[in-house]
Amino acid sequence: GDDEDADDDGGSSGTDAGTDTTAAGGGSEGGTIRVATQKPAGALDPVAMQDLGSYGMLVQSFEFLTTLGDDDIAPGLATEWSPNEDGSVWTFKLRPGVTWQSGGDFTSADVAATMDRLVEAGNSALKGVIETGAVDTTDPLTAVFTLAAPNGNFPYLVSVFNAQAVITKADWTSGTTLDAKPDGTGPWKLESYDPNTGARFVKSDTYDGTPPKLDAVEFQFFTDLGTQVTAVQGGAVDVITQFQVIGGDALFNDPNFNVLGFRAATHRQIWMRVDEGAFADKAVRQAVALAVDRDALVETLFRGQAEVGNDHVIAPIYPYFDSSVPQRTRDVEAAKELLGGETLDVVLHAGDLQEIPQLAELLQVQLKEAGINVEIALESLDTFYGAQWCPAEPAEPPCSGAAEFGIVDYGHRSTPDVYLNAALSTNGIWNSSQYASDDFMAAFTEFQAAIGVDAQKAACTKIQTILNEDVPVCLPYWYNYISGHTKAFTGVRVSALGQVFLDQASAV
Amino acid sequence: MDEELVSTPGSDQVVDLSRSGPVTMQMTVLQQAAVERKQARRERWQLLRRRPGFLIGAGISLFWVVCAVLYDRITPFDPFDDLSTPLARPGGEHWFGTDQIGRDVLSRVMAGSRDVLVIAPISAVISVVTGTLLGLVMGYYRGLVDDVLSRIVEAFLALPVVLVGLLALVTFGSSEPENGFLRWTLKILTLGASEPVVVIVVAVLFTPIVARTVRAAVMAERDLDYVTSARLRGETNLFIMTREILPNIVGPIVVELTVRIGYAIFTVATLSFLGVGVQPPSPDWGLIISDHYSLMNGGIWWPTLFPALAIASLVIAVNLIADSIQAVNDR
Amino acid sequence: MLPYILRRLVLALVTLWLLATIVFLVANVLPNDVGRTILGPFAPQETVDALNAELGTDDPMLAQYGRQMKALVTFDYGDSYQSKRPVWGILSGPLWRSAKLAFYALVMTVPIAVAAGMFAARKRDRLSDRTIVLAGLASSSIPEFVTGSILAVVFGVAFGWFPVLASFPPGTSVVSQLRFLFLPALSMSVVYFGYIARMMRASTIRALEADYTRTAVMKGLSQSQVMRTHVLRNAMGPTISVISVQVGYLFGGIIGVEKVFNYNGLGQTVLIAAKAKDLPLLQASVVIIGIVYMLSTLLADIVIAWLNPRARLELGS
Amino acid sequence: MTDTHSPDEPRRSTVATEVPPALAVEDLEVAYVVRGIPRQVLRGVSFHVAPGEAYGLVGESGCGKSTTAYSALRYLPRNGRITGGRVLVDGSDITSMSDAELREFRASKASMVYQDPGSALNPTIKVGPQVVEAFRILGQSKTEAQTSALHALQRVRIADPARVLGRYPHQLSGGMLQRVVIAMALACNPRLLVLDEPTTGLDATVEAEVLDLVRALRTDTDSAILLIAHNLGVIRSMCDRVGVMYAGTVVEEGDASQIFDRPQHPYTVGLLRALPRRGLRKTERSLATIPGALPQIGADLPGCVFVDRCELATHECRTVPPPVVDLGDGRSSRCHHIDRIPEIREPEAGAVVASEGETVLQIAGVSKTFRQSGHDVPALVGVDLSLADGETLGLVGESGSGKSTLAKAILGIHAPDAGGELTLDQRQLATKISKRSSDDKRAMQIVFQNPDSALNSAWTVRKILRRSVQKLTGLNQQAADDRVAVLADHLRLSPRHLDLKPSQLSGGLKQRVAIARAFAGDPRIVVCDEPTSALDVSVQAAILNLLAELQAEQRTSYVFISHDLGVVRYLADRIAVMYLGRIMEIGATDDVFAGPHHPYTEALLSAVPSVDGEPSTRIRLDGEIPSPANPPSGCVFHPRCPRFIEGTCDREEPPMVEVSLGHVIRCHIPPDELRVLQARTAAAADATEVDAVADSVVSDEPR
Ligand SMILES: Nc1ncnc2c1ncn2[C@@H]1O[C@H](COP(=O)(O)OP(=O)(O)OP(=O)(O)O)[C@@H](O)[C@H]1O
Ligand SMILES: Nc1ncnc2c1ncn2[C@@H]1O[C@H](COP(=O)(O)OP(=O)(O)OP(=O)(O)O)[C@@H](O)[C@H]1O
Ligand SMILES: [Mg+2]
Ligand SMILES: [Mg+2]
Repeated sequence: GDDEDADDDGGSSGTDAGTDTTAAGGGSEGGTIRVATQKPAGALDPVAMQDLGSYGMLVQSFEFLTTLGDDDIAPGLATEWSPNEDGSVWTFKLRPGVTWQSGGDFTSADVAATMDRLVEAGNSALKGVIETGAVDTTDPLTAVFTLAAPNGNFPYLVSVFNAQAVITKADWTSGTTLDAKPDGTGPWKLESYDPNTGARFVKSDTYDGTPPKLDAVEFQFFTDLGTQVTAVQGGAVDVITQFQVIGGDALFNDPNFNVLGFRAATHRQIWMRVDEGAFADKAVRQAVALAVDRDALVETLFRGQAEVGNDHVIAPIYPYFDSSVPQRTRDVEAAKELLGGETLDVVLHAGDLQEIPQLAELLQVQLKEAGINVEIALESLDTFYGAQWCPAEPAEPPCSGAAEFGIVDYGHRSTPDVYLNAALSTNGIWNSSQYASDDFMAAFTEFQAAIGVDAQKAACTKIQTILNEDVPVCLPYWYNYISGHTKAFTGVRVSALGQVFLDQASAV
Repeated sequence: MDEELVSTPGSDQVVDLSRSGPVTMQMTVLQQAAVERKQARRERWQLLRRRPGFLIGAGISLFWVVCAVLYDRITPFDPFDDLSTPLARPGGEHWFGTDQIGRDVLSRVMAGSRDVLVIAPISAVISVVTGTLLGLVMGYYRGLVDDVLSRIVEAFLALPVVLVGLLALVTFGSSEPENGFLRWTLKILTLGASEPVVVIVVAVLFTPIVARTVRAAVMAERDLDYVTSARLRGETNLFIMTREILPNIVGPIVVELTVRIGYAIFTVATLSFLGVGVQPPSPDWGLIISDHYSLMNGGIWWPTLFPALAIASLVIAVNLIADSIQAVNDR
Repeated sequence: MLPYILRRLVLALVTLWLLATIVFLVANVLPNDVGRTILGPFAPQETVDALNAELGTDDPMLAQYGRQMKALVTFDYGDSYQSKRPVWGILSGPLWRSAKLAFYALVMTVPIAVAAGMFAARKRDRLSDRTIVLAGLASSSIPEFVTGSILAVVFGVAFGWFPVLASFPPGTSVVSQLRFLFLPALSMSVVYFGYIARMMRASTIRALEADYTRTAVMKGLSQSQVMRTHVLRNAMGPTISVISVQVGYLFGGIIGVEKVFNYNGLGQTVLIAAKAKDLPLLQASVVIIGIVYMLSTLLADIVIAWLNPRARLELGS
Repeated sequence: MTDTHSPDEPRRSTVATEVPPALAVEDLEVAYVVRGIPRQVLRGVSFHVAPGEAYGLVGESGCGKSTTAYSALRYLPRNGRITGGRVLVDGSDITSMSDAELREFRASKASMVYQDPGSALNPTIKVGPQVVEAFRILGQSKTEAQTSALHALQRVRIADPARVLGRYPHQLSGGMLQRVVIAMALACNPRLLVLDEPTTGLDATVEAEVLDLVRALRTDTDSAILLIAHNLGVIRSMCDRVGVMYAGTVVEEGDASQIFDRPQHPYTVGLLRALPRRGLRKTERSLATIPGALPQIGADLPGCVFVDRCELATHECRTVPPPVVDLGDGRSSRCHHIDRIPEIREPEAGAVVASEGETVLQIAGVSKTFRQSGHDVPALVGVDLSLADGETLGLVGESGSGKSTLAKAILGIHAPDAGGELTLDQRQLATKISKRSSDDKRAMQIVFQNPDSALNSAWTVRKILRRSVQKLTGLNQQAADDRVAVLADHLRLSPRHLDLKPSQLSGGLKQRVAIARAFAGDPRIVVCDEPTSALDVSVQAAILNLLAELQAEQRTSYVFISHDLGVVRYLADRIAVMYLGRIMEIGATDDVFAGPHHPYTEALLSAVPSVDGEPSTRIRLDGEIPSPANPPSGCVFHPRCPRFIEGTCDREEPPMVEVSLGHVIRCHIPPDELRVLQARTAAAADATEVDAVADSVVSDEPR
């Protein structure tokens, strides 16, 4: 399939954020909304967090320089921004009149402190993009970023789509957590937090924007999708931050439930190590890619709430996606031919997450037809990340020592930089396939330096073609981010990163 | 339990002969005894065969055994590779419907008996063997040895099930351990079962329970005069434990074994549900349930209910057989 | 009696020590490195090392073990590695919740199961006996998470009689807490019903066949009088010890039900702590479960001794 | 003791015609369902018990006595079925009663007392409420019932009823418990009191007390009594009439003294001849036995039930059920050949000769102190003994007197306290079995009371014997097998027995295997700890014969422990009497029985009910054997001694006084004085049965 086919999903159009548009405006004042969300995996330390559960907490109280818009990013704490010529210096004008819940005005010093902490933690897409002291704070209401290299996508890196980039107060240090020191500039103020069961936010009276209509937001933490679905159906919660088609069928069929599905860059990568073992031979990798029945996967695992991938990381939703690169379709005979009539025995490592076990099982069936016998090693996520995918203590270069063959999950990004940089660059920190291609690196550099969609698209064409040919990772599908809420509420907005925006929500 | 050790009154007893009894009579009396023994066995078997509980239990077990042995020939679809519409309702072609990736639930449930029928008995046997050894030592030596071992047993009893499961899974990994020695030890211990780790986990969980039962049985035996008599002729403790006492507590051990098999089925399912048990794409019943139970609220009950019923049926069957045997022996 | 209890408590301490040691060993077999687990695969090695140094997780095993033992003695487990909050603060909620649920389930199960067991024993081999035995067997053969899911769908979603989640908001009244906990308690109850009923049936049969029962019947007492005054007390003993062992499991082992009803009890806490290798939290929760287990077995033995003075003799020795 | 005896007169007339019998069993047939098949146990049992009469049922174990008793109250085991006949109690048929009627019947008309009083009371409830319950059921108010309970206990001669009511059953001794059970049984003044082996398992002294009590109570109630006992002496001393049962049939019935003195059925004859009666010794003749065993339950017995074991059996006996022959005077017998009864041969005379030999074993100053919950329990105190080659030393004494402990100390199972010495053939013996040489191990072996637990039930007889032979003699496999064959032959075990497991053998055979095992290594000494007390009299006779023969052949020495003084007298050459871990008297058997005896021995002897209907001198011991943990001062026997001398016995340890050569008594009273005192008591007993405590009982006993 191609672009057009994949557009008929259940949510709003081709953006990476969903807004319930059914009954905008209207709605009554007051009330509490209850949100089911993944349990935060660790402390609510913004620079260290890395799970949707924590993202969803932080975003209630804190804001980003650029935030979720209808089609694109929109002004947040920054009212406007612009690059210099080559995109190496970016200037952000800050919103005046913003105060912290704990008192004091928001200034560029807060931005600078936040960025330094982010760089120090090294735990975000900003890694390598800026260095310590990158922000000039001469004007309290202007933040000037000097980047390590030109980057046309920089505003995205300080947006909601880089969840760690929430702007916190200058007096925070690494390790400060939201629950230990509730603060923020946003609409909600943390009232109580229990890492096991949930959190409650109430309207912040220091918020300078339109005050929320609701009085409070209650989060309930879950570890299990089934329970969340039951909870919605049983009337125990109103919003479900994220769910999957597999396991979520009930909600799709529920007339009282408003599904917010929107296309996103969320995907799975089936990595194959190019440096050693069975997959060192490109033909074998291509054979795997040819043996995969993508349409069947999309249908079985997502009931259509996904679109097929083409073994490269440029998502169809990106404006610079080139749809003219030929789509790989299943061809078992070709695959067999590439394997030279031999059979292959391999172990596929996978973490126990969402539809991944089923994906593994389907792959097993599909690859078998091409003569590739797959044994599945399904592991708990901790073991999987710790031992199979980019092991905890990798030998140089980064991420060497990963398993030969495995499935890893990638969340949504509003630009492909992270995928290109971390997963596919030579020495990329998550480069589990040990891919090292000069052609690719050249194309990637070109993409990063490109300003303007056309230039970007030209670079992408190269990237798409190279990756499709080399197949360091097989990328079977891009799937929609699915969220939703009961029809008792309206005005709920969601990002693809587990962030729910409730400042405009109200009871019907 | 003890009832099994003592012969039923008036049934197995052979006639006494006094010195003045004529030799010919001795022979007839003995022949009669042998005949009676055989007859008692036959009567017991007939009685067993007449018990509906036993028949049902044996029938169900037999069905599952047949499934386990012949599944690749008798299942309507291939339990692994035949994909059709996911989550099709029961009826028509798929009597039990299909699962979320379109495999036939009936075929998978039938094939799933293989893992269960291997894992449950093997782990039960291992736990019974180790538990028996422990229990023998604890019950026989009493005193300090018993105190120390009892503490350990109790500590294991207090350990949450998930923790043991998780530990084993993380220690050994889901697949086979890399270490050759470990791998072979596991393989041999578990008779080459496909899921050695699960087998070991269940065995570890059950060992202390078995040990307690056996300990109690040994305590009852060790003060009996035949043990004293063995000591009087200078037997070693090891000999007394393994050759004298052990054969006498076979009754309770066998009962424990059947009970443990039942619980093993259950425990394997629970471990799979918690994600620390059998690995996909095994059609293990617990795994099927764990993959599908959350769909029930969407009205998709078949991939959960049928394997659950399968578990229940097998557990019940094993228990029915055990109960019937005990009841017949008690008569 | 008192010396007995003291002795038992001392032995229990030994068991606790063993338990803590086992957990320590277990946790150290887990491959992940603590700092890495907490900071995630993306954190730079230096940060991880710093965290490990801070937590002391890079100390030699013996030193770490020493710390754990000290914690066991002082009962002060400090802060959880992962959430950096005091362990007891984190545990108090789950402990309290597990206790509530376990107690509720017991209160729901025991009287009915005991009554059913006695009834079945009285009607031994008759239809009603067979029915009870088979029902008990069936109910205890379906894993509790399946029962739980079915109950949640039927009574929570379809009929809407009970909340589908067990987690109730703070400040919920006791009565409505009972409503919230009803379905999870019921699903545990279903599993344990069969277990306890069968145990009770067996011990009732034993008591019915005892000489003292014959004496009572020969006195001309009616069957119900015999059951009440003579059989019940004697038959309760074995059942109580079975129940007491189950209490430990109810506290730590019902993670299936906890998952299905999103109830944050000790089971989930243990699971999460073990996965994250959060040793203080893991140790503390397992020790708590161990204490509960040992207290409940001790309590059971005392109750049995109270019921049956002959058992007191054994306690004395 | 006198050898003459006078046959008892019938104690009561049984020909009261108008009154309906208290119990009438008519053609009762009962079957047990075993492995799904009903198997007949009672094959038409009929007898009557008149009001106030005591009827005894005797017969080998398994002949259906208890089944009859339970049928009489319609309390059969779950698998028991009454398949025919009727049971009438006080004129009403209990086989057709409804549940409510049955309850009412049990509450007011009938009661039962059975073996093992320890389990007859609910262990979880205090004695008080249990006794009170028996009265409440009769409609008494709570306070009334409480008073009645007190009275009831007084009635069964419990000295401190209030205290006993406040106790739990396990805090009371067996004798006390049996009294409580009797008190409950008598609560309703039952028309019928069934006693199923009420004294089995109790000490002879306690048994005597309980029996006295029952006898005394008979006079103030009008209850009919159905008494079942293994001990024929008990039956004779208690009952007016006796029924002899065999294989579920009453084969002979009649007046007690007549049955025991002039049996008219081959079975009864055999039973009585198997007993060592009238002071019989092994030197006089061996005991008679009844060959064969009881038929299985459910066996098809078309003719006479006893045919397989009867010397007189003819073809007719196999096919035609014998008629009930009325012998007049209420006597009847089921036999085709009553006229040939005198033909039954006596066993050949004088099987063994006692022999004196060298001293094998010497025990000096052996003590054994157990530690029990923080207390010292001195179970043996300074025991000195010697045992000669080929000699049998009988050990007697009440339960808990330390007999088994002494045996185990000798064998090294319990190492005695430091200081004691054991010498075997002049060599010092290690006290612990594990320290003994294999020669010493093989020199001493034991035969236990209960062959069921003494034999490993998982092994075949061959394996049991072979293992012992190998272990004790060190023979190789082949030689051991040969020796097993020889042993089996000696003990008259056929080769086919060797391949059976103990559970497939009868009690007598099992005990024979146990003896064979003890003899596996040609022991010097065999300790027999009550080897026959679990066996029927006919089996006991065979075992005793065997032991005597083996000893004669192999010159083995025996330490023979028994409660049954008749048996000890038959077998032992010397007797030692133990009390509280001390030897109170020791001497040659004849001397000990002839007297003068230690007052304790005197009491033991007088407690034994005799089958021969001899008058007995009832010396009753008050109270129970004290706990060895805190023994009385002075003579340990003084608190219970009828001849207690104040100021001496309670202060000073008694001396060991030699009465005659080798006959020693530990007593303050000089032997001559004892002789006079004991002669006086015996004389009084000749005139009238003396009852020191319950004189009321004796008063109406016609002599
Ligand atoms: N519940 C039962 N089921 C089957 N057989 C039984 C049962 N009770 C007793 N028997 C058998 O019935 C026969 C008669 O038993 P019963 O107890 O009446 O004998 P008994 O004369 O009282 O023997 P004992 O002197 O040993 O008490 C025996 O062979 C016994 O083994
Ligand atoms: N293992 C033991 N521990 C403590 N006390 C014991 C032990 N064995 C025996 N006793 C005590 O020693 C005393 C003597 O017991 P023993 O068994 O020797 O008596 P007995 O004369 O053989 O009695 P019985 O006739 O009942 O067999 C009893 O008071 C008993 O309670
Ligand atoms: Mg009997
Ligand atoms: Mg003894």
